[in-house]
Amino acid sequence: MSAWQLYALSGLAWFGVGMWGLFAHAHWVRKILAVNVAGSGLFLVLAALARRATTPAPDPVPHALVLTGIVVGISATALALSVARRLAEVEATARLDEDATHEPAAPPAGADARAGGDAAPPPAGGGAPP
Amino acid sequence: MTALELVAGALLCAGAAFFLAGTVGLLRFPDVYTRLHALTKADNLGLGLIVAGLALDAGSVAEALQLGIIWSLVMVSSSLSCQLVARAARRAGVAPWRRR
Amino acid sequence: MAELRAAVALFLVLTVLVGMIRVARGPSFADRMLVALLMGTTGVAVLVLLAASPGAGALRDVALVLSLLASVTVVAFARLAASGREPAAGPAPGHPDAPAPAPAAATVTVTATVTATAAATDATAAAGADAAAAPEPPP
Amino acid sequence: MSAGLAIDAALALVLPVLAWAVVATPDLRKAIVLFMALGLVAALAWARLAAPDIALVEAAIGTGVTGALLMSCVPWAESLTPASRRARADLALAGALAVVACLGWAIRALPEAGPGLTPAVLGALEVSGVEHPVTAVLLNYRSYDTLLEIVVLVAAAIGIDAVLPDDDARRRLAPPARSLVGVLSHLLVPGAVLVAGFLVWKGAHAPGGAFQAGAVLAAGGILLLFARRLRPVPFAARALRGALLAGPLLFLGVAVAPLVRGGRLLELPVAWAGVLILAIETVLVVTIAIVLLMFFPARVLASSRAPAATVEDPP
Repeated sequence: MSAWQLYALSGLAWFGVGMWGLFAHAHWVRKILAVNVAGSGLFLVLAALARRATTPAPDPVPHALVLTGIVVGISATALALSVARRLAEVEATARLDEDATHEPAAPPAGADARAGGDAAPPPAGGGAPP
Repeated sequence: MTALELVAGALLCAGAAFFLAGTVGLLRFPDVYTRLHALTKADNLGLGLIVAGLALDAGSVAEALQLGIIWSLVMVSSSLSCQLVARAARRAGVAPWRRR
Repeated sequence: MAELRAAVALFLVLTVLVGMIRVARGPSFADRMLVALLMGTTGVAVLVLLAASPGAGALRDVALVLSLLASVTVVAFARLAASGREPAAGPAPGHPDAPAPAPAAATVTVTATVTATAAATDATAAAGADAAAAPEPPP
Repeated sequence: MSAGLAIDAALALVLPVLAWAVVATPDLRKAIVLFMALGLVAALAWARLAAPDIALVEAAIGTGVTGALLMSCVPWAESLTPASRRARADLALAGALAVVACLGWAIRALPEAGPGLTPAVLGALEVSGVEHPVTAVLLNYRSYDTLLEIVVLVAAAIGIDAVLPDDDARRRLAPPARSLVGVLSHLLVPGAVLVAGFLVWKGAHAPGGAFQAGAVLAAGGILLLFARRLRPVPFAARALRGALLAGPLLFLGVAVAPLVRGGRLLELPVAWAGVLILAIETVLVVTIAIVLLMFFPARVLASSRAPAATVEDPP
């Protein structure tokens, strides 16, 4: 097996792991992280393919593509994380309103869908007395 | 193999030994503050010895100079980073280890 | 000499991999950051070793950039991420293996502190304590 | 087996394992550190694959920007509700395997070895205005990629400002004070500016260029932001908008100019190509650095939305 095949296989496995994480995780930040993992795996595949060139230096076109990909990837990641953060902010306020007015003593319903994190109050943690 | 190469090789091996020591310390020491202590040896001496070994048979003065710059940058950032990590650990309430 | 350089580089790569055990064990976030610090320095060492081969001089620039920027993540860690309390052991919320959260697990512990030293400017309030309500005692 | 091959084998083996650890660990903080470790090991893989340009970008963006970005998630990410109901693990596995199988089949279908596009790239290097093939591809042969990439970057900055607007007067940041981070920024930021300039200049004939330089410059700016020596500039500021748009506009101008004389879009005149590429790259460095800095608005730096709680020393 030549070196490029080794790295291409490795990148392929890496990419697959990232894709699995993307599908399997329910948490937004973990999904974003997994997409990044998958993307980096693809970059490794591309860089490995560049080594197929019979010339002494590797093929510069895949390298340029990977450079573009890395920069686009970080900006997409930053945007996605901002949206997730905003979501967290909106969610926190919405949850408090709900607690205060509507469901003062309901047990946390749909627990696996709304795993609220141990730092934040659970969806209905008692709330204010009506 | 000339004497210069011999010295350079010895320096490289010594540097690698310090990196090994840093890793072992990171794994074996009991708390975050003592592990910091192990880490800085690898940062300062390990990289320093490797840089010195490489600079000895560097192709040009500019190359050796760049190696020196890299080492000093690592010294600056590692010494300050270690302080930051230690303070952060203290603020987060990580208690120092005591012999029982 | 080239063979020795490659051997030392291989050795350093292996120490990095062994060091990952500390990431797995933790226990605190700071411990894991230490591994990241050591890995950064080891990466610099490997890069300068590889850069000594003919035609690979550009890798020395990579080492330069790495050594210059190694502290940025640590600074962000100290300013933003370090002051939160460590999450409880076990799978975190949102993970496929996470159990349903206990309803009374909402103890917001504020562990950030303003020390009298230079850390006084660290405006990082307790991470994770950003839900503005005081937690209720469990029913 | 030579030591070089052993390094290749170790890297190729450990990268997927590390990726699996990032994805599978239940602890978000651990996942973040592992992700940074993955980037670092990947930089070594780029180095072994004779791709110093990629290694440079990975080092600059990975250590200078991504790490700080992920750290800024830690305060809030653990309280975020998951996106949907838990996905079925078997379906996730099947989906991932299907995608990997398609990709693997495509790679198998490729010829074992061939010249690739290298002869074409090297053949036109004379008229490209630069001596480094990757820079020639990025800023001459396929410059529409780069142009659109800059547009994507600016769009991301606009999107972040739309999602996390800095309209809240409560979010005044503490003034600068003597601190370790301040000392660090004093020592390192001048170096970052120098290295950024060095990389732009070097990009014409060796690995380096606008992205690397922009990322290094931005990392210096991030240090200044954390040291409170640089305020996050509100997006409404005219100077910021001007600087942000300078890169894409100059690039567009250079792209459209040949049309006036009956040429084709993005066709660089041979005599001027070198100068134009250097000019575009220099302005792009500023745009890229500003965009990367806009990933850290005041809201992120203030780190917490509630006013600082009363805090005490841990016992």
